[in-house]
Amino acid sequence: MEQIAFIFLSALTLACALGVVLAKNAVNGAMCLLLCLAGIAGLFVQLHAYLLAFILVLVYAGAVVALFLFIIMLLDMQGGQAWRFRPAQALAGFAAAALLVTGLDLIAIRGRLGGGPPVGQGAGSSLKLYAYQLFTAYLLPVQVMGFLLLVAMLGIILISRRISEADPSK
Amino acid sequence: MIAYFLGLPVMVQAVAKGLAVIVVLFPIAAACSMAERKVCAWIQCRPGPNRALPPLFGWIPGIGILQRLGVFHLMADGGKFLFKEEPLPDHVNKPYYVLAPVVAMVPAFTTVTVVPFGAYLGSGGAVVPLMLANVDVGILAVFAVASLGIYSLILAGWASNSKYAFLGGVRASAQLISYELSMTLAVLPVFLWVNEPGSAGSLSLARVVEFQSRPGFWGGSWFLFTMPVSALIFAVALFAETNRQPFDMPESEADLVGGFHTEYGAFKWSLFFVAEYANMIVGSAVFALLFLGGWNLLPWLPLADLLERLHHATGSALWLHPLVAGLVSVAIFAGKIFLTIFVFMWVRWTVPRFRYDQVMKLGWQKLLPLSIANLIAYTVGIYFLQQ
Amino acid sequence: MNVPLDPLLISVAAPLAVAVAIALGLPKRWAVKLAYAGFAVPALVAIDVWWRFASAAKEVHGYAFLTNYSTGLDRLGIGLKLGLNGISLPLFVLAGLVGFAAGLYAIQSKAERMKTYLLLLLVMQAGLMGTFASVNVFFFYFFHELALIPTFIMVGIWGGRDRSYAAMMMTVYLTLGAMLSLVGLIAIYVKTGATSFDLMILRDALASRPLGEVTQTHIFGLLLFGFGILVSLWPFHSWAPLGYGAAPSSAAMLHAGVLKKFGLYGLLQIALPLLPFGAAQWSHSLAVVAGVGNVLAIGLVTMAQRDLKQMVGYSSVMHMGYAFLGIAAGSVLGAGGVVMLMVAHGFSVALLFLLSTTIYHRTHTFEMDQMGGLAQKAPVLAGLFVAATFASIGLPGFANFWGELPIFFALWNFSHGLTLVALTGTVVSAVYGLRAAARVFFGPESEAFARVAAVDPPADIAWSERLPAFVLVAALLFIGFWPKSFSDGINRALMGEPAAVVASR
Amino acid sequence: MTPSLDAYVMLSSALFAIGFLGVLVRRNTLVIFMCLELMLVAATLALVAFSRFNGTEDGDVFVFFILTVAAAEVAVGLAIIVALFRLRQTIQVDRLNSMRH
Amino acid sequence: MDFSTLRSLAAGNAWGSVWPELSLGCLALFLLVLETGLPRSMHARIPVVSIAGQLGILGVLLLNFDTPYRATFNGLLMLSPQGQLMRVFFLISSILVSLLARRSLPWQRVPRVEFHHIVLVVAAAMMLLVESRNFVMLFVALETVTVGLYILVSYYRSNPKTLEAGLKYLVMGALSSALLLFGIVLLYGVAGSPALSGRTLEAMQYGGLRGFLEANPDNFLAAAGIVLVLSGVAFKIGAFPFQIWIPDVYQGAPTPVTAFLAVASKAAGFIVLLVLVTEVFAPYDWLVGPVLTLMAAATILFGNLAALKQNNVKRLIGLSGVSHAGFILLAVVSVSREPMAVGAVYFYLYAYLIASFAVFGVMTVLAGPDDSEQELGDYAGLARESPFLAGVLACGLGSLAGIPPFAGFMAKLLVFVIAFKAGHFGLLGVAVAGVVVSVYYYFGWIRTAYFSDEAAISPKTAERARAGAGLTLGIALAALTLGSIVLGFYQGPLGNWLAGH
Amino acid sequence: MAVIPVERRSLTLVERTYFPQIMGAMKTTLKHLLGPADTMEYPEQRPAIPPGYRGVPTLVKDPHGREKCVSCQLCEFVCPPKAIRITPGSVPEGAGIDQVEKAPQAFDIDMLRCIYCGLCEEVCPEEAIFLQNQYSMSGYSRAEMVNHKDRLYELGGTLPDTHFKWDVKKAAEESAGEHH
Repeated sequence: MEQIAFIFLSALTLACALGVVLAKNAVNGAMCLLLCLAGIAGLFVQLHAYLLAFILVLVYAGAVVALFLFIIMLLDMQGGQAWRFRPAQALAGFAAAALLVTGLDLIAIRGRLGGGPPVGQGAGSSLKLYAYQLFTAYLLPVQVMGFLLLVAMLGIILISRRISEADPSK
Repeated sequence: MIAYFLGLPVMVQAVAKGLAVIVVLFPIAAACSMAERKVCAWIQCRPGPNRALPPLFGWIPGIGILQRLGVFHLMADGGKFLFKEEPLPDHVNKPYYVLAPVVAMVPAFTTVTVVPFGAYLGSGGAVVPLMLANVDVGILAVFAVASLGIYSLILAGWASNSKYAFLGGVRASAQLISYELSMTLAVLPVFLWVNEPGSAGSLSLARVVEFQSRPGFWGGSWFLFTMPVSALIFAVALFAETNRQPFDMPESEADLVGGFHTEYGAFKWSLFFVAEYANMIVGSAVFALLFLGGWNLLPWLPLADLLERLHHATGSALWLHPLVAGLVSVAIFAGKIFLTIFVFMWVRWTVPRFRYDQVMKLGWQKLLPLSIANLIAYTVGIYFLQQ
Repeated sequence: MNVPLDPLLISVAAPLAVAVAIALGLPKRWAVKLAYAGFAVPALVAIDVWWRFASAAKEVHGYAFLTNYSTGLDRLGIGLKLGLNGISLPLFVLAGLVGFAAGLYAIQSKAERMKTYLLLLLVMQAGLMGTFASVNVFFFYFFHELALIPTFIMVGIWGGRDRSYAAMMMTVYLTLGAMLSLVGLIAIYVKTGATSFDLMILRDALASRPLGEVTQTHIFGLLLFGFGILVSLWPFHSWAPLGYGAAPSSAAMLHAGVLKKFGLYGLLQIALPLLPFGAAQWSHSLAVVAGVGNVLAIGLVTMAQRDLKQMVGYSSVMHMGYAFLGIAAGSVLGAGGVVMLMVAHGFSVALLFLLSTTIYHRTHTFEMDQMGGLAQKAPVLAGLFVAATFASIGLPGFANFWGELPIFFALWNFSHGLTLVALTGTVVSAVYGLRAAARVFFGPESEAFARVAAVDPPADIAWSERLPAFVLVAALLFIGFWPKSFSDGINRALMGEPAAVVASR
Repeated sequence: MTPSLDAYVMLSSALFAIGFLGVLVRRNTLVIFMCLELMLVAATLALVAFSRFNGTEDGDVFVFFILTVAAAEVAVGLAIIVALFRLRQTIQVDRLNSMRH
Repeated sequence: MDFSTLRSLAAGNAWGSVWPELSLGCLALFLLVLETGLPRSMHARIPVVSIAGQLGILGVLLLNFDTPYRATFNGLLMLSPQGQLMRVFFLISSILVSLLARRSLPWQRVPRVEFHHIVLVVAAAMMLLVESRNFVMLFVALETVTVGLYILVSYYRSNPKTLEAGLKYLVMGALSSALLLFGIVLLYGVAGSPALSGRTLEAMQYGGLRGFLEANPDNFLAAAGIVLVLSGVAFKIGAFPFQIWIPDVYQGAPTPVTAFLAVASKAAGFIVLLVLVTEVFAPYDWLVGPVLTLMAAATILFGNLAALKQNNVKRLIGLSGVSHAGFILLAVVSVSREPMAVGAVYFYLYAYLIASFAVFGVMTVLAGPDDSEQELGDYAGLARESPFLAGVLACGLGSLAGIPPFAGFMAKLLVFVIAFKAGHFGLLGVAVAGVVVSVYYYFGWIRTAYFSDEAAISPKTAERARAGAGLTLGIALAALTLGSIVLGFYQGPLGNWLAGH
Repeated sequence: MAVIPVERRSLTLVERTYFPQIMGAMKTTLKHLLGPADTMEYPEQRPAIPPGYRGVPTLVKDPHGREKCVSCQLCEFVCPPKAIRITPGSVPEGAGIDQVEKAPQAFDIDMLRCIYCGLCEEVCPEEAIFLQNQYSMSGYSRAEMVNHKDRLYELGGTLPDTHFKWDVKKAAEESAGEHH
């Protein structure tokens, strides 16, 4: 049962990931990304990380991809350009593909981690455990993250504000 | 019977639950649309739709009341949506155009699964919530899945390939994202209070109700009274999230014809319609659970107490039977939901529509700071309360 | 450690202090006055030190006046250690006197932006004094570069034709040389294992535990090419005539006269004693390159020059060939000759540069074809120039003689053929030197010069020019007549290790 | 029968590689961003799998930070893209070459 | 989980030990408070508050400089003398960036206070970054730095070049973060694997990972992780295959930000690399050594050769910065064989800071409103218009080129000595060639500033040159020049430190 | 006309939240919600038609059942939307109105065009056209919405006309000779 679900989810995820890369239209790409994320959320559930699955959906699917779609539409790139083959790109693509294949091969052949059963639940399954981790051992990064978000917010406001509104005297 | 159900394969269970949701929610949503028309009419001092009557049914005694209530209009509407010609405009992006209304249904119907809709008394008088899937992360799941609703609006707006629809979609998505923030922040104090140190931390909605059913002043009082600001913010954000008046900028007929669903008709349009009401129902349910004490009839009068008193008053042990208790709780809860939905409608026909900049300003410059301040205040307050 | 009275430190610090004062915005009148002091103090210190050297207390390796100042990197063996031995003393004196002469000449010259010019010259002077007074290899290199940078800038700003290109050429070539020699020095530092740049410690360490032969050969090669480029070893010489041709006279005097000796000094003071085997390995190739390349080929090129300043530039490249030959000869005699030649050449080439600029002020050209007959109008100038030419050829009575003679003797032991080549070179240098003197001062007046002279009648050499020239000529003659004043110290200093070189061969 | 850790690691590296490929070959900045997100998500998948199979908890906690950072990065990136689009009317990488001489 | 363990975990959060970072953060917030609280007319003073505050923190930090090695925040951070040194480093850079920004921002129609705010936050995050000894902390701090820099790079948003630079930096930065992240994940996963010996439960801690790597010195996945982490860091420092973003981003970014990127961001990257190489990846020297060696050689060569033909000064300084990265890498490569390399890296970074800021200071003063379009030709005749600026520029460039008596020489000397000691002769050869090439273009710049005819300078540039740097910035530039000269021959108390304690 | 600037009163804090206003509005709507409906259920209940109501234009006959219209076509002329079309014809023999020369052969009012302005009634010299109480006109086709003469008379019926115009005219005609 779990095996079947895994195969299904991973196939979905991979197919959609390829979709993101190959999609001609950016909207299709975004939708593929959405589905891919849904697949990963499903995998998270399989790994008993319910909390993370929901956070993933909330943050990524709910906000990030929506933002992508929003911007794609705002910039009206319906036509979109698929990747045409030009020498430089072909080279890059070839290199990347080769990297992909060799990397996967190597991990498959040499990266065996041993097929042991799961040892623990992982903190992602229990909200409480997760929160305790965040607010004790990792409190400092959480605080820093707050600053990061503040800075990002300020920056976004600054960058996207219309230029004519900027007060030169300020 | 429960045992039999639990004995079924998981997939069958899931399908059954899903079907149950659809079977229950769809008619309720449809009924709401009718209710809306009636409420609107009453507020405008009209009788509202009251004419439709299937042919040959006139002889049934008492059917006149149903007719006056417009019940058959509902059926007529449903039939019309089902059998009307499906227009598929030539200029639209077809796959997404068709997909959008379906997507709209998903979050509406998925969130229901984690919302408890009643409770029965288990062995030893313990209150067991009735819900389709009891997950630890309840409210998070609601928010997470509800946030997916935005895609239907964006897709509908974009795929329609019309500037009205597009503007509507853009407005809708921006509005949804903006108000989600204050909504989440408004709810946090509730869970802060519920998850006091030492308790098994949970974001489950049932636990919130359980907390509101506790004896004692703070426990027995509903969060509406202890956290009025949170409740207000949540309610306002709920209005915005469901695109209800006065926040229905995305579909404002005056300037955008119909917003994101301008190009839709017939059954596809009805799906949007149902989804909107389903969202409202879920939203009202969450509001009732969080702030109105869930299935408790009155503040400081938990369900268990109520049943106990009824038992003493009538002397009938029937009140303590799980099935009866469940029905009572479901009824109470449903009553609250309908009340809340009624308020939705009431507001809709009272308050005029905002301008879009006012919507954004309210969301970002008023509600967000307010909800943050509220969160901070309650954090401090709860800390001192628990000392 | 008597910090304030340490003469060596004062000789470095005084010009620097004046430079800093000028940089901070001293008014021009005061700047010029202070600059006199800035140039005079090193010269006085040099003479004073020379006077006291023979009687001064010597420490190991013949060093006197040793002082050590910590700069914070003692643990890495980097510290400002000042001192003089028999080899560095003559060069220290040379630096002081030529610097004084160049300074005097610069102050009276009517260069634009005089303050900056003086500032740079003062920095250069400080660097020169520091280079030869440093016992620590790090500071030896450091001061050299300190002196080198103003050269580039001065060529770039106050230079003549092609000054920008010349400055660029010089920079790249000299940086390459400096980097190579730096790597060589680092190699010595690391391989010795003494964790010190202190030359005395290095010598001690290597005396007890010499480096492997292969290592020595490699490191010496690095140093040879590095220093060689700095000294315009053929075929890396092309920057020199170009740079000198373009450089303002004071800069050319200081660079060609003193700073260029850095490379030779480095070879003598560092490479030879520390890497005797390496030196022996390289001596033959060095000798051939220097003899055939520098002396013969460049000598012939020099003969073909028509531009006076270029000619002086090339001649200085050629004379460096003798110095290389002396080093290649690998004997105390040769090395001593090299030191003497360095000093002598420093004075003479500085004098030549000074005089050619003086001539230029009268003829408004460096083209020798367009001169002639200046002797009638400027007899003193003519006399000085002839004296300088004689000195540069190496006639007895001038210091150069005592430089070239020991080299020839040493070379004879090394290789008869090269000695002949070297002697041919002397003839060549006599030819071009005398021909130049004849073209410029004697013979009929050329048309071009007549025209110039009509507009701006040339006067004889003025006192402001005469004074620095006299200083240089005096030094040349003094050493020419009393070589022992330096050679004793040189010999004592060289007695140690170069003897070992000979033994090892 | 549960899928093995190897399977998860393979999957996440494949996702990562696909994302990387996308970054290299696509010219549309928005798509490039999506591919970057794909790479980050691939990393989180591996983290969660490792956490579960190894019984270490740090990985799950790390996921939280990664998601937050990714969201912030995307937001900033999109802001820049929009601002740039206003000025240049394109977001194709090969047309953003005002600085090549 | 019971409460006592929680309390003990929380007790590890010694907030006092990160007081400089905290105070920088608070100062940053205070600026925002001032902006909202003060009337518009007073806003011009806020940067002064920022600079004064930073100077105050710097002063207190210098007074409390001595810190023993001490892990804090449950091992997330490690306080150390090196950490203190880098704190001072980042503070100095942020002060200088603020000073430059005060000069440069008024030419643009952009808000000013936020710039200073972000600079402060980024500086604090950089401090945390170099102190972190845990991959989670590392990642979070790194991302705070990068996100801040994304915004700073695209700050002059009315200029399409700036935005383009910001976008390129963002894409590249995010890509590098992803690589780094996946590397971390792989390492974490392998180190925690119960199937392997030496398995650690604290796989995110440097110490725990080190233990695992020592027990498994040839694990494939770990090696892959290390390579990915190294490439992620290489992006940040602009080492060879990952340097492609440098010229465009440096050119497009506002000049003060370019300085920040070139100096502080790069330094942070190097310290991270140094810490990783010495403290974590040491058992994998067989892998790290060759990778970094190749990288260093290619970086030096590429940086210098590419800089040769640049005409835009910011591109030039950017590419020359690439070559400097190569030189520092040279020291990092040697660190496994020669512990003194640590000191050399720090010294090099300081020398680079001093010299770069001098140059960037002059660039900022001369830049004017369109600051991504400064050509070498704009400097022609600078010496005549403003001898002071020309002098500062020349000293800065001299130091960058590594000529005595400037600090840059000392730095290069130390690096060479160390490389020689470690036996990297080939690299040393490359480095020497690099220095010679670099002298060519640095000197070319000086030549333009000093030896050209005055007619070439554009009237506007000339006007700005004559207007000078202003008092505060002037003092700062003079101090930098002085520092660069003094550090060139006198290291004083730093000396012992440099020599390896 | 003097312009008087009016200072707008600044809102109080409570007012700025708009709560009192919204609550007030809610109260109002609630009141209406609970109050009786103001509408009437039309087909069953009909409104009382006030006097002077302008309904559908109709033609009337006099109390003797005689056609009043003389086909003067003034109404056709005056009708703003040109809804009236009259085909005049001669008076059939024996209609009892011999004094009249013409009577409408056809009289059509297109109710899709009629705007119920009442000008036809106003202008009619014979008081033959009236806008009466009829307000509901419906039909399934355009043709049906054109009221022909029959229909017009059917709608109009006979009005209690007291001055019997035709009779007066006739009498006058008959007595005309007496005075001569």
